[in-house]
Amino acid sequence: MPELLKLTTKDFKTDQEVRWCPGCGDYAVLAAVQGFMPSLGIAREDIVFVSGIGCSSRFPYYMNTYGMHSIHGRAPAIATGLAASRPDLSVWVVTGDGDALSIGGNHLIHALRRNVNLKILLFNNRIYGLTKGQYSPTSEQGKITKSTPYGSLDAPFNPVSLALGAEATFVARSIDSDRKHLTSVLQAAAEHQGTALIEIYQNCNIFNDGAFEKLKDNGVRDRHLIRLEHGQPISFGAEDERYGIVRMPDATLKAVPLEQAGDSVLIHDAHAPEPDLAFALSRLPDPATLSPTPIGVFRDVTRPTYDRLMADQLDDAARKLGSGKLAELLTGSDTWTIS
Amino acid sequence: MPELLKLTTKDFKTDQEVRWCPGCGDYAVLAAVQGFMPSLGIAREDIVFVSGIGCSSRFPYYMNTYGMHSIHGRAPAIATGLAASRPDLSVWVVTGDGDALSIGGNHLIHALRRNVNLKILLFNNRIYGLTKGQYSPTSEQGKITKSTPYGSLDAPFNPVSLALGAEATFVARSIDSDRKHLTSVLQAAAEHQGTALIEIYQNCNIFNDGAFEKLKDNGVRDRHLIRLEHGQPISFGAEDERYGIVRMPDATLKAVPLEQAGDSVLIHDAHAPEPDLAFALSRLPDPATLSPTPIGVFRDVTRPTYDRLMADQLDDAARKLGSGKLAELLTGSDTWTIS
Amino acid sequence: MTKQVEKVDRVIIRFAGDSGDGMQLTGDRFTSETAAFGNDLSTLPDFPAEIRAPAGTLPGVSAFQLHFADHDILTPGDAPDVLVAMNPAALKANLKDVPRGGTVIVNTDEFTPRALTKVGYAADPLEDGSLDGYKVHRVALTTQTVKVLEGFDISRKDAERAKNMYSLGLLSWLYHRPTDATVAFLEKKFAKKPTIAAANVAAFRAGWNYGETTEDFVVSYEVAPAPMPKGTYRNIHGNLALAYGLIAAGHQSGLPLFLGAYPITPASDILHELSKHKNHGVRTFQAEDEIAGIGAALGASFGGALGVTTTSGPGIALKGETIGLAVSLELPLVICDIQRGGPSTGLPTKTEQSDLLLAMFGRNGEAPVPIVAPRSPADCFDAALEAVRIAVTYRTPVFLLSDGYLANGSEPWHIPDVADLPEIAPNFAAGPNKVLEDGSEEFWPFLRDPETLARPWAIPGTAGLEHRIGGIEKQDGTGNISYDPANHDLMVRTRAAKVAGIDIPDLEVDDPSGEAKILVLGWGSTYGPIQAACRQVRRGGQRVAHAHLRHLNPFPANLGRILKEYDRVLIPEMNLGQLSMLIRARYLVDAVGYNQVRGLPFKAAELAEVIKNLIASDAVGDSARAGV
Amino acid sequence: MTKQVEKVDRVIIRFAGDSGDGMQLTGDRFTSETAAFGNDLSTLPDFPAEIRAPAGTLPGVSAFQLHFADHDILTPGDAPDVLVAMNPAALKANLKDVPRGGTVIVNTDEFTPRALTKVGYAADPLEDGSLDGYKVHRVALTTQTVKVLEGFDISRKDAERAKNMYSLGLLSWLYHRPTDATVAFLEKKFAKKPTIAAANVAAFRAGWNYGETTEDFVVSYEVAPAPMPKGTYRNIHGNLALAYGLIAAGHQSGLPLFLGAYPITPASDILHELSKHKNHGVRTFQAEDEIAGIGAALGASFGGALGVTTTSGPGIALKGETIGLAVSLELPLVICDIQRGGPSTGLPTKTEQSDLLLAMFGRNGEAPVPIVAPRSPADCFDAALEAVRIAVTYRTPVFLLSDGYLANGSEPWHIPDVADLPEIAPNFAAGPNKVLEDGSEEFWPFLRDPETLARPWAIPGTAGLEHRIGGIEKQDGTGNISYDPANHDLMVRTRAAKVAGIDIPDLEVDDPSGEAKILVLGWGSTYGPIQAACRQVRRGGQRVAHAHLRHLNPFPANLGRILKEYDRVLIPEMNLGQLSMLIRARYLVDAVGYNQVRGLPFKAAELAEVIKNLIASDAVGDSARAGV
Ligand SMILES: Cc1ncc(C[n+]2csc(CCOP(=O)(O)OP(=O)(O)O)c2C)c(N)n1
Ligand SMILES: Cc1ncc(C[n+]2csc(CCOP(=O)(O)OP(=O)(O)O)c2C)c(N)n1
Ligand code: SF4
Ligand code: SF4
Ligand SMILES: [Mg+2]
Ligand SMILES: [Mg+2]
Repeated sequence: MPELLKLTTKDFKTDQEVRWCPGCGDYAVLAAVQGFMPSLGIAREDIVFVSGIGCSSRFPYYMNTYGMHSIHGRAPAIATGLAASRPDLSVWVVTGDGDALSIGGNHLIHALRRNVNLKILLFNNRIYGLTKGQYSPTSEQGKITKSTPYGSLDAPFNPVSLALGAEATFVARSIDSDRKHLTSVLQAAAEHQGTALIEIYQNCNIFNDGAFEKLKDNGVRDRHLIRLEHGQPISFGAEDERYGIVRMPDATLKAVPLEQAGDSVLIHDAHAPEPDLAFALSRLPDPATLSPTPIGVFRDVTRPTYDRLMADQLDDAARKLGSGKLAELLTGSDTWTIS
Repeated sequence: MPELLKLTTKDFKTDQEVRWCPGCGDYAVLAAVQGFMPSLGIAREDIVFVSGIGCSSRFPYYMNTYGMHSIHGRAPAIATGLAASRPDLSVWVVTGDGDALSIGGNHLIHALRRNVNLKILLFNNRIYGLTKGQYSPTSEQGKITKSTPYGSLDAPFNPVSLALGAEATFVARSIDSDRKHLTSVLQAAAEHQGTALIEIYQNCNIFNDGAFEKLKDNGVRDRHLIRLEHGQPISFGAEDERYGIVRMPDATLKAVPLEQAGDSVLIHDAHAPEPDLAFALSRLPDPATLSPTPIGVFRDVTRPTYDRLMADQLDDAARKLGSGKLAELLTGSDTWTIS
Repeated sequence: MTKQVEKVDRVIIRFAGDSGDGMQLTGDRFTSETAAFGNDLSTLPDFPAEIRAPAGTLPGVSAFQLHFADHDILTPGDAPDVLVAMNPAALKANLKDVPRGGTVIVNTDEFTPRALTKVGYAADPLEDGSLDGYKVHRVALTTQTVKVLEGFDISRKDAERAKNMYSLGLLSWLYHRPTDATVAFLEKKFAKKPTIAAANVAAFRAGWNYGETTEDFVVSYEVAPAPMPKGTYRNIHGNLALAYGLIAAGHQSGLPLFLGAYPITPASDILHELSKHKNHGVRTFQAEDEIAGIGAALGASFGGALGVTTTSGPGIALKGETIGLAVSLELPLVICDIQRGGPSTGLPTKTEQSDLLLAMFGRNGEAPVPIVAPRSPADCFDAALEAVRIAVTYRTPVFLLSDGYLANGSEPWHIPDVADLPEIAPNFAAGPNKVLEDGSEEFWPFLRDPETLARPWAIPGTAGLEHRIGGIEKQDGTGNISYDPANHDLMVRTRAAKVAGIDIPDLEVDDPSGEAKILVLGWGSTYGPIQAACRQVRRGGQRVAHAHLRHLNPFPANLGRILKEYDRVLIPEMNLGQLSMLIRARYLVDAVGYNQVRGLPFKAAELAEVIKNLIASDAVGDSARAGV
Repeated sequence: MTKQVEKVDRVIIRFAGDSGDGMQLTGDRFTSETAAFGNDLSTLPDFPAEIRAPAGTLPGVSAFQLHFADHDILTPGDAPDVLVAMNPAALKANLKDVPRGGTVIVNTDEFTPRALTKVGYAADPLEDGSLDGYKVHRVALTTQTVKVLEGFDISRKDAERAKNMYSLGLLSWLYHRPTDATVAFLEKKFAKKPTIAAANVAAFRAGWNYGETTEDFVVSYEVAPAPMPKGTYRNIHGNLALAYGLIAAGHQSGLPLFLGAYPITPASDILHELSKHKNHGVRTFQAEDEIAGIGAALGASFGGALGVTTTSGPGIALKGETIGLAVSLELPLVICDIQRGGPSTGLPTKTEQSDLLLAMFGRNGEAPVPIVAPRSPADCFDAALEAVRIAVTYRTPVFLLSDGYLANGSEPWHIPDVADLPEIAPNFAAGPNKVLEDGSEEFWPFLRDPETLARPWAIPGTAGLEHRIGGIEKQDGTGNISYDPANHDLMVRTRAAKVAGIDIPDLEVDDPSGEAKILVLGWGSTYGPIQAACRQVRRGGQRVAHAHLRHLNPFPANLGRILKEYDRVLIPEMNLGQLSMLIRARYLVDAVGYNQVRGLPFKAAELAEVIKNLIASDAVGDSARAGV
């Protein structure tokens, strides 16, 4: 298929001017997605991007596929209808931390539990970009923004924890600037059958610049970033100072120096039937400092998809009852005739 | 205080006819709550019950306190405004599995992360009662209902997992018919500072009769019910066949015969700063059979409440800037005068 | 004893009892028998919002009214000729509606002192003269049923429950209804519990026999079949007809039907019905809320399905933003609002017409949406097809405004020949539609059909037509984002012109004399009562015209002309004057409203009075004027 | 060189540049200087929806227009006398609005071949004669600024950025603006970066000096202060005035203010502003969505706070269900809709008046809500107080309909004396209000004040008044659930009567001659353009009357009478005729609409033309009629 299609990155670009601020992390994600798309081997007309509202939600305009820029928070619901009625399509949702977790929180968690065949890219810049800088549900507590001049009061969501609590079958995290990593996660999501949530840390250089600097800066990021790989020990750190994740007697996870950890370093199992480990991993970072932050695929398990189950019910019914005849239906069984 | 008030169960009953179906589990919960209220030592006028829409949401009409029967799914939002502006009140939310987890899912998870001082009673009968029997977000997959004659397709939410993923500080579960247990959990919730979610398994004898029979029937319930108690080993079972919960090498929890488990039986820690254990416990029951089901307090930790933080900000501002003078505010600093 | 048989041309029966007494089922069965017999009929169920309100109380009363006749009728009837009251609460709640001289059948077993006190009867109405002037039949329904069922291996509770079938048997005897279908029905319903089935059948037969043998009933009645046009008929409820209309529209358009809905009274039954017909390619999605329901439907429409959402008022109040998006995207979508009593939660199980202005205006910005309204339960079928025709032809969301009365009411339906149903052509875009100056071809998603102003509908999977659309204002033609002031003005006006220009049939006026001076204008479910009232007025020798709007937006082209032809326009509505407002604004006609917001359909007699008074006052006015 | 000074009575300046060029700030500063100088003024910002649209493109242009005068003015002006164009895109997008003979100041540095091509200029407009007929000043703004700042330890980028201050300095010189406040402002704004502050001040001064010394500018202009009533003034934006109005209402009522809001353009600034004033007891709650925002506000109202929610059209479309609940609960609540271009996401940063009918009717059932609309930025203060007065007095949700133009526009505000503000009395219920037959006392939450029809507001914490209310229909008086048909009809009509009976002032008509035949009726932000247009018409010797509605629901009692006094009623609106519809329906007056949906306020001159044409056509009509 990929050979036959011979699509290139350029094929996925539109003629529309990209209207993000210079320096915005959204550019990098766009480039990564456009670069990744040809490898899917899916024709452009069979791909749809649906977004909500926010800076990130402008995304579909720049993808030369079918696309809809919908309304705030509702993209997962709209995409659910599309994917459930068209299992032949590859449906992608683009959303922001406000779009997905504030106004759209309910649609997101329901999409996850339903396991509709959607790939959801959640651009998390921990701020409302398009409305010019209010705190978002992922902003750290105490954040000073336009709407919280004395500091925000509420504890942030951890999107990965929330998704796991909502019965998600695939949850991953990546970073705008790490194209290689992002691409690998996109790949895994595309291969997953069902709803895949990818949280992408994205820099808003206008209203929340440097929010993920620690995780991006070449000099320090190794000290804060845990790269999850299925089947591999969970470890991280700078060359001189490496840590392994171990389970403590009180059942929580902790980073301890590798030499101390020895054999007890946990092995990552993205396919574990139960989300316990994935959830514990999601709790590792401190919500304020984001350290240490695991990236990669937290969970990737198989459960029948909603659209498939729905299609099967239709097929079954047609097989058992025969394809529906309108005249028969309208007539029913309880009639009388005037002649 | 309790002595001074001398309130009785009767004081909390209203003159309104209770309009649930005969045999509905809601009656038992009402009786338990009315029986528990006097022990709070709070005057009736300082208590408010806010509900959404559903059979269970008729609850406030029967409590002789202040009350609002609002609209479908919005009770947590409405109660948030009330509690945040009136930290002096004791605010209770009554909601159903549809009300709280379907249409109201977003308000619920945001209330939990905010930690507003609300006590949320979620009557989970795994069905839509008031609209006469459609499946709900907690119904088991494959459930045959009016709206799913061929069986429902989506995996249910586990309300406890969802709440823990949403940063809840207090999560508990109880059962309509177990008045003593329910009362103890109500007590713990009332003592908790912040949002407390209590999932109450409630029988809808009209549309989903016997959904929790296994957990209620004297003869078998001990085989399926785990009673969590802080600081106690997590064990359950009939007298002849007792199990302990242990952590497996793959990090999941499992019930093993007590004699095998020995020392490795986990001790319940509701106050653990991290929700890892609570989450793992929430995953124990099979979503279809509900066995084994932990009841009791999963998690109860302290985090500043939203309403308190908000009040503090106001007090701080008044202390630092002085109580706001309207004339000064309107005049501002950039004026000119025509004389 | 030989019994008398009396011929009557029409009867109105009301069954009333506790929510748990099975009155709805009893009414439904009597209706089926009546339909099978060939009478014209119309029904009105009326039940509380609670699932089982407390036994024996006034709020717990559930009632079912049926009007059947040997001629064409239009309403479930104003006042029952016969009231079946299963307990004191049912009697108290309903007796006031029965005219003196009417028949009352009471279940004496329930008239215990406790039950009487519960509903505030100081004395027993069966004894204290309250029923003087009525034909009263005192029947110990419970005792008699239990006695009949003594030999059955069932609980006392189950035996008592069968009393509704006993009463159905009695009434079936009284009106010569055919009984086979009910027996078959009971056997099927309780197929898994054959003893229960047998017991119910026995109770039903015993009731019939009681009528046949007791001296209490000396007369039985015959209502001859109604002459109806040739054809095959069935009895149908509005919600069922609506669901069938949608399925038919799916067949006629070749589009797979996708329903995104969240349960709500009185719309849920459409979801229930559609979820049964998976072999017709119907997908039903029970969403997490109303917003997701319509969102999913819109997403499905984008993908080339026939997206539909069903709800009632509170749900519509939530869908406004998404409807606005659909207006902006210009995609087909059908929004069914089964109106109920409002505002807010209001009266969930009662009927009302108070969402018309919400449907017209409940969105931010200028966002016109066509509106179609059925006039009777069976008409819901045609109205649904019409809504889909407009949605698909014009690429627009369309409102279908039914209501609680139509939803739950029923009437005979002349089953249409499938070959006669309208074709609906989706005409998906298949290729580029724009030649650029340099000769190259492009697909412009907002380049319109000059006739209909509809834009092309290009669905995913169509190679070469990839495009992006959204809720931000779009450039005319290309559909690209545009903030240009003149373009916005143009697009706003174009969307308005598209809806205003929808091709709909002219309004027909029912004015047999051709000389009426007063026009009664209605819409939706008031058709029956208004038409019945007009007939009553005409029978009294006076003239009145009736026109009934199926299309509320746009209005039929000839409406303005029609309105001017009459001296007075009367608009009865089950709201405070919503159509009135639109008519007055548009045509500057001093239409007078007759408004009731009681959660119940109009009574024909009451409307007839109103019309007569209007005629009289105009006559006075005329003579007064003439006298000047 | 001594320069000429010319006196002019009014000037309109438009600053235009890239989104990143700081045009809004420049405009704001010039406005502050102008306000401090004592001119009357009016402003109109106009910016794209993107945060930083791509540099140098047409969609990226951000503009700010300011009109100032030595006399009372009403609008930001139709056509700029002076255009400051920071780049080719700004020139291209704005030049068409500048009348020939106008002044154009361009930043020549940006007129590179690449920049020109980017916006589709084939040739350099500075060279090709495009600017013939304009007074053109070519200034190398960037180069000159960078040069001035050479000695400063700042980046080249920061130096370039200061060019807006250079241009502000130049314009300040040109119009004799006082400069101290700008210097102080810059020092405060960049308090944490003193070098940047110094650089900006230096650029600003250099701009001024450039005007003073260059030969390019030979004339400078003086616009004398406008005579205004005695008092203290400040310049104020609509959103700020609205926020202050709400805070003032909190003080006047003694109710703690609680804002539940979700950010949305152009309403967010009210949330931002209110969140600063915690020492006024103001609680602001940034909710998870609009439904939670209004829900929390309603919950706070139940608790005795002044509940307020702020949003724009898409948010209103989501709040309908909760507004309906508030109507049913009869609790005070203020819903501020800062209208923007619709439908759907529409034109988020542009203005429109197209939510009027949504505010009127956007709820299921009969759910009337009073509506108040401010007419100018400063008037938002008074309108907010009025909305709160109605909400609290009548226990009802109230709509406050502002719009994007009012929100972001500004004008001088005569700061009111706090002692003159209206008192607002919450009159919480303190004890039982009903004596039963047996002499015992009860609290009935729906027993109304016979005058206002308002119900008692009993807040939690009040012993003995515990009660339960909800969205299901309530029994008159007790507030208990009631499904009774007659009670429902009564409650629907009572809620309507309560709103219809709200005590509001009569409408005043501005008709200096007292002999106008044409009435122009407006509402909301069109006040300025309509009044300016009427003045123009009158200056031409013709007569026209103007009345402007503050209350859209209910209408003032004398409105019907006023409408009948004029031959013609013209209703200009920035929508397709929403007020027109209400007026026509209510008063059967053949009002004609003048409608634009361009996202921009009306131009006074255009409206004046419309009025003149109407006068002319009527005159023709008159003589035609006279000729018969
Ligand atoms: C119904 C509705 N409410 C509010 C808005 C305003 N709004 C647009 S985007 C946005 C939040 C943007 O934040 P996020 O989702 O994090 O996206 P980002 O801009 O940061 O990429 C808001 C509140 C809207 N467009 N519609
Ligand atoms: C906006 C809105 N949508 C739908 C409904 C209809 N409705 C009422 S209650 C309910 C669900 C009830 O289920 P649940 O919350 O589980 O409560 P239960 O009746 O089982 O106690 C629904 C769908 C409504 N009243 N309002
Ligand atoms: S505001 Fe932030 S998120 Fe939005 S485009 Fe600019 S940099 Fe990106
Ligand atoms: S329907 Fe079910 S939940 Fe509702 S009152 Fe009846 S038994 Fe209880
Ligand atoms: Mg964001
Ligand atoms: Mg339920």
